[in-house]
Amino acid sequence: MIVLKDVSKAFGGVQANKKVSLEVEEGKITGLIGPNGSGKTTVFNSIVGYHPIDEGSIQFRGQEISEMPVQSIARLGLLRTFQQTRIYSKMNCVENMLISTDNRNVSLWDMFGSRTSEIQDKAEHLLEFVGLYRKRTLKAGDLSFGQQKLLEFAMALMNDPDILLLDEPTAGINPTLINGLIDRLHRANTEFGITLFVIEHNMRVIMNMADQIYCLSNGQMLASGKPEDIQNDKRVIDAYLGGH
Amino acid sequence: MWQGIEMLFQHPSVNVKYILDGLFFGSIFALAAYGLALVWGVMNLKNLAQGDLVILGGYFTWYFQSALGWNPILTLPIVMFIMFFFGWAMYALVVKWVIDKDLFTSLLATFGLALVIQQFINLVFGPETQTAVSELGKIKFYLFGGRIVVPEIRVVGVLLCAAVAVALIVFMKRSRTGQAIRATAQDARAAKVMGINTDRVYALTFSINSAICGAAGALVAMMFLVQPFYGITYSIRSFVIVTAAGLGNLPGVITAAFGLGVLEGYANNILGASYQQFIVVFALVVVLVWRMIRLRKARMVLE
Amino acid sequence: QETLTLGSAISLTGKYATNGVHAQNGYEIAKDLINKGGGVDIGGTKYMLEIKYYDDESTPARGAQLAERLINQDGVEFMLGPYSSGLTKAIAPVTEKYGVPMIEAEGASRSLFTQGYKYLFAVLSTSEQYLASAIALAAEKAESEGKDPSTLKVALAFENDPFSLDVRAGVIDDAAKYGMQIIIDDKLPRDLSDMSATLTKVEALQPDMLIISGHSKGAATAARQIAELELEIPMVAMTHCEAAKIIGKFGASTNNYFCPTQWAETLTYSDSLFGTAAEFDALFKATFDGYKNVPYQSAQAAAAVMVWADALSRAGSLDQDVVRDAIAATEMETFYGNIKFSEAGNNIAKPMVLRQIQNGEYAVVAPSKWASAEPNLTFK
Amino acid sequence: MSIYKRDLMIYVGISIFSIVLALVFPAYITQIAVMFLMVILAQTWDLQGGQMGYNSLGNIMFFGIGMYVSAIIQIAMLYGWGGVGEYTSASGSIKVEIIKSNYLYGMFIGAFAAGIICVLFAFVFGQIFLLFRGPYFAIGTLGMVLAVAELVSSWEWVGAGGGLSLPVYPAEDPTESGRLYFYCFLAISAICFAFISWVVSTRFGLALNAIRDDEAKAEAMGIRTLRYKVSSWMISAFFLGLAGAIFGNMSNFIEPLEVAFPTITFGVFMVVMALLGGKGTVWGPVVGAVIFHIIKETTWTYMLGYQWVALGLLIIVIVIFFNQGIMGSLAERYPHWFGIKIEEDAEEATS
Amino acid sequence: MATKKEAKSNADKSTRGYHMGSVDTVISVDDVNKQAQAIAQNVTVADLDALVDGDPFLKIDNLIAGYGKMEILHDISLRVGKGQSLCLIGPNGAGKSTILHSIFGFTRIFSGAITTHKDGGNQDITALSSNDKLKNAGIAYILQDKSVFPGMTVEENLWMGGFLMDKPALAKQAAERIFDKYPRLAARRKHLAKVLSGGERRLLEISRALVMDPDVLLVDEPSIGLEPRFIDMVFEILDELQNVDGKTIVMVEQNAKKGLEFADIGYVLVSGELAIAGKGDDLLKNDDVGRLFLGG
Ligand SMILES: Nc1ncnc2c1ncn2[C@@H]1O[C@H](COP(=O)(O)OP(=O)(O)OP(=O)(O)O)[C@@H](O)[C@H]1O
Ligand SMILES: Nc1ncnc2c1ncn2[C@@H]1O[C@H](COP(=O)(O)OP(=O)(O)OP(=O)(O)O)[C@@H](O)[C@H]1O
Ligand SMILES: [Mg+2]
Ligand SMILES: [Mg+2]
Repeated sequence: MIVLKDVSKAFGGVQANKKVSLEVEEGKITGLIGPNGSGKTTVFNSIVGYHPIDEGSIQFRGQEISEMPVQSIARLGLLRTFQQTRIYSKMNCVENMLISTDNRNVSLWDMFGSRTSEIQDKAEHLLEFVGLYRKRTLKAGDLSFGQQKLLEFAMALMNDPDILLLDEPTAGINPTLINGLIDRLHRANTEFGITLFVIEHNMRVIMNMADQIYCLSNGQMLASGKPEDIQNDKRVIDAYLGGH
Repeated sequence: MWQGIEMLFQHPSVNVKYILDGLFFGSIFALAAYGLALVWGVMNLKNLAQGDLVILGGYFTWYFQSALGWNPILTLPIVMFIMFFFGWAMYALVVKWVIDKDLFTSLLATFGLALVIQQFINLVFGPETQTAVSELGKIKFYLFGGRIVVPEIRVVGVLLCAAVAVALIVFMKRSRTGQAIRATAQDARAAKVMGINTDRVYALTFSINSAICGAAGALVAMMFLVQPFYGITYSIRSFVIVTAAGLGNLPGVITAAFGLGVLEGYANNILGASYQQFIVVFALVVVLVWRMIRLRKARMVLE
Repeated sequence: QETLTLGSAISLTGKYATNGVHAQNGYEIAKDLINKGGGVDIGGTKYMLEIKYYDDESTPARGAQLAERLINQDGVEFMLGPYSSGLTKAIAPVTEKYGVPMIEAEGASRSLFTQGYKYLFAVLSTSEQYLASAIALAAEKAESEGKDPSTLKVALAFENDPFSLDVRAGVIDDAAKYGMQIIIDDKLPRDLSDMSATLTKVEALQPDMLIISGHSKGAATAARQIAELELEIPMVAMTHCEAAKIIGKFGASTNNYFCPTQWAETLTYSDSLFGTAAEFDALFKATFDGYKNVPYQSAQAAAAVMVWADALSRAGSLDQDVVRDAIAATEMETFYGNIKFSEAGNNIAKPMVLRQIQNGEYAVVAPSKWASAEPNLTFK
Repeated sequence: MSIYKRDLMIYVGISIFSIVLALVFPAYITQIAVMFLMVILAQTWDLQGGQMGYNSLGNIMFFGIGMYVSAIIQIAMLYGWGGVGEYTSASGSIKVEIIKSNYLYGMFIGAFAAGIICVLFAFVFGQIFLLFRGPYFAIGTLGMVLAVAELVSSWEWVGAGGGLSLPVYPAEDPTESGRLYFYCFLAISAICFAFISWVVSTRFGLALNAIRDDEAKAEAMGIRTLRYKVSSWMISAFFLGLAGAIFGNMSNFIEPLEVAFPTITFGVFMVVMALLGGKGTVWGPVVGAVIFHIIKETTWTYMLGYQWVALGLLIIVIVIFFNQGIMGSLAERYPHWFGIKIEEDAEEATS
Repeated sequence: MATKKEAKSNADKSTRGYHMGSVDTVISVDDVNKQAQAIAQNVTVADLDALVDGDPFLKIDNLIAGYGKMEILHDISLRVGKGQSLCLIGPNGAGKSTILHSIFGFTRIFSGAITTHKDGGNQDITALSSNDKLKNAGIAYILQDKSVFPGMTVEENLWMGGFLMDKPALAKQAAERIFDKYPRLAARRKHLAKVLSGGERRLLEISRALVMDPDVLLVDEPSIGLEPRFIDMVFEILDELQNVDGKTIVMVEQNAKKGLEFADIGYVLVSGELAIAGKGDDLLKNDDVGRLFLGG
């Protein structure tokens, strides 16, 4: 679905990505791991258009997207969440959901469209799905850290994306709540058919979830494969996991 | 318009004049802009009362000369000293309460402050335009057959601007207080954890800014004139310069200030004096658009 | 004993604040003196004068609102003018609409008196006359030196506001009459504090005359920078010299500048209230601190109050239309000059005076009737 | 939707009340008219500053452009397009007889054209200025209005710095024109209120809020942010243009720096009023404008010479102590008035 | 001391990085809160005292604190002995960071007292300003999120750590000592802090807190966002600080297994109240704690 070919990106002197190639398969959950500063977030940013890439190509369903602006890429059905959670803090949860609907076919006129009950139902259904229904009229900024992460996730689902890029969805979340989040991610993948591409440091999460894992190190692709393979890959253990 | 351009070629000394004046006036703008860059960078305060601090400094200078007969150049340190404490008081009374609020709160609060300062000057010193005269000689030199007269006070302005710039750089790099200011600018919360009294740092920063504005004001009184309601032009120029230069860029501030001074001179000549502010602003928009286009290429935004 | 309230919106803050205060002082000194003398006798009743002020912040829109307010809410039936032509332009339609007579002393623009206003009267000479005598004087001088006036080169620097533009229009008309060439014609911005760009042009192009109008700040800026740059211009003329106190500030460097004035303390007018112009001058300086020269803005403001007192007592009634007609019929001499209104409402009995700064003093050089000194002027 | 309707009912009530007030105290009619102008200024500013988080210091530009456009059109309707330059250079000494219907017709055409032209300006300027953010937008728009004011004041054809006298409303009764402008401002403010409260109740309002809270996130979600931002500016520009047109007629004499583009008075007042009332709420700007106007008129009467000090202190006090504004503070205390329901969960309460 | 250290190090071996394990226990946010309240024991001050080794060195009594008008912590008490470590765990938003904030003086304290036991006497530090806390009470704080000065070099960052010392020279000496100890930092002393990798930053933050040679270290989520190897490294450093240098450590950790293994004492905080307190190892074995806070 997403194909990166030899993507490089440097910030000043820092070579964040060096000829990175990877593929995200439709309908699957793909993981991306690697030490701090190995360029994982940079890969995400390159895909969704936060900065231009120095070389290489990024294709989404066969379409070259490496030079498109952020909004257009998002409207192709390619969405991401942020490492530092971003929600609309002064709006309530329902409003957060309502504005997150699909923008692919919004005409000039729809800008002033009122809120239909259909969309409202969908929003409430999704809030229920992530366990936030009872908090729906609360200001999003007043939610706790973990709930904000869940809300951001629900907002992404509201948009009906074809693929969702998640940057450390479980960082700073209580281990038990993490389980709930993984469960929902799985369900989003199977029930809604959303392809997932996930950055994680938490092996418990990624190993239990992913179908395919890529490991970056120093901006270069170190290894890729099934979770079991990665877990036992000597290079990955040396560079990232540490001796067990 | 064509006449103005023609003149530039027929009387080449005019060019020298505009460039020199640009430097002289630019140095005043640079002083006020340093101050703004300082409070903007360290406290994230967009101080709309900047120009009014300048004018206040000018009034002190004028007052010392007209009422007490002191030489305005010699009173410059005294004015800076007084303005330092004035800044401290302003910080404690107003600024302190708005620095951690959002952008507009600080803009508006300092606008309120600007109004109060203007009226304070108006009520205490009266609404008249005032000037201070420094009894210094003049430098003359001859170029292209033309004669160029430079009042010495303008040279003093440039020297002062340079001195303040150097002092500021040294102070920031070397002194402990300067380090504390830099640390606070980079991460206020972390600075607190280091035991830095950020409140004091803010107060000090604002007071230094106020003192620098006072110096600029003294020069304004000696080169141009002061009137209670003239602050806004200096505020706008400071913002234009800092915005154009980008934050934390002292050489940029100086370049932008000189550039603005020269630009104003030429614009006055070619388009006419009534387009002066238009030119200032137009320059700002051009710089912003240009920077934005560059950032757009990098798929980033100006924030 | 009753009180009669005159209303005035005046600039206490904003760009005209300096002159607004000069005008207010003029109103006050006349009002106090009239009241001290027992007030105004209107149809047998003694009325004490009172003036209700609002601050118009030097903005016309505010001035118009305040005029409405004075008339509607405060019930003011007779008005004194604001400072500046722009403000008067904004207020006159309002007073006209309500039929409230207004005697103004600070709005000189010619265009005020082409609108057909019936209730507007001005004690001062209109602005196109401000510098006309300076042009005439220059032409005269040039001829006496055997030069053709049409060879004279003129530089203009005028503020971009209703008053100064009107003065400029007058100057351009007069210059055209003599065929003089205008080589610089700069419009100065509102927040003027630097003219060096204009003066650089002057230095390069060497005009014979530099004419400046920009209220107090224009005069102060020009005087300082001409001195600083040591410009040698045969003739410099500017408005608002007195208001800007340029002699006190810039001393000898201002020698030989020509300054038009509506009034001078050396003129030979007199009246029964203030006495002679010189006596007014002395009284004013004694009453208000900090005046080395009394600005004509104050003198004419005082004169406007005197016209009110005169017209009201002649009308013998408080009916606005009766009073209006009485004002229209005014014919009086004051310390400020003779006052007689044209059909359009401007004063046609008083000429402008041109003074030159000679040895740190203002000396009247034109018209010859009052001239106390020969103009110091040679063209190269 | 219900809140939208309730708000409208309240506003209609206020309008009726103020009509009664104006009839009972005709002397205050101009002041009440200006109060409604203030409401329009605050509301239109809030659509960007409060709802969208774009703190404009230059919205007053549309007010001035509207004023000039309508003035020129009215003059052109009387004297023909060729006559405009002649009229302006003669500073109003050319007169033609006009009758009421003529005047009103000219004023309404002028006002409407002013609105439309302002919308076009907002569209064009928005493509550039709305790409700036934070302080850059604030300073950029401030510069924009100063520059436009200076351009207009150097443009001879519209009277340059000398200003422009407009035809006077031909009425025998001097109070009639006051009533006319009062009804105009009341009507514009009511329409403006209805339109803005409707517009923020739609998806559009949500999008503006989203831009305010986190524009980068909104972009990442695929919202066409620029389109929303420009549209919002166009709405404000339209009403400001109308208001400026009427205010020009009311002032009779217009001039670029102080009347048409009063940046440091009206331009700042609109911000202060919205903040005082509570930005980002429908009622905040209205309440703020009314209270501010009353305070201002009072201090201008009773504190002559100190009124600007009072205003400066007022601004400082507002931003320090009423950071949320009046409506913001009320919303915190009485959330149910504003439709914020905190659902107390029965299950949780019992367990 | 030495024996204890060995025991600790052995215990450390059991958990690496974020550790592995099943992900089958799925409980909603609300349920976690509800069940946590259900299992909450009424923790008394006596219970807390019992966990302390010797005299309490840092004490919080009946603290009620929050931000602005909002009350976040309700009647919290805390005890930790000299050279002991304490770990706070609990769901997101429970108020863990707020406790550390309160100790350092960043919150509004409505009532309660914070005391240290220093040089034989008790010192009430509730109302001290942050810099007095660092200077006089010997408390240093390592924040939850990034707190290096990005535009300063590593060296300058360390000097800033000694900002309160009487002479800049003393701070420089202290910085040298730290460089001697952590060659990894010494190698990058002239580099700007913003180019450091996440782990190095965390190391810099921790060592910077040591410049003032504090008695008490407040550490907020040392392992957040770190790669597995770094997590182990950070805990090794903390371990050394406690057991070799004898520092008292109060820490918050979402990586609760790792945190509880490390700490002598563990507190479970729910909705601003103490739910459970016990020895770290005991809490690890507690099934309820395991289910609710360790992810099963
Ligand atoms: N905008 C930027 N400017 C300069 N350098 C950057 C920028 N963004 C990232 N870098 C650098 O690029 C490298 C890769 O960063 P990236 O954020 O992709 O790492 P990461 O793999 O996501 O790490 P982490 O696990 O800590 O989130 C780092 O060395 C970082 O310092
Ligand atoms: N500066 C603040 N102002 C207002 N409320 C705050 C502030 N900081 C935190 N809170 C609120 O206080 C509560 C406790 O926050 P705290 O940061 O102590 O939680 P925590 O237990 O550390 O959670 P986490 O594991 O997510 O770090 C939360 O509900 C939070 O929303
Ligand atoms: Mg990352
Ligand atoms: Mg925390």
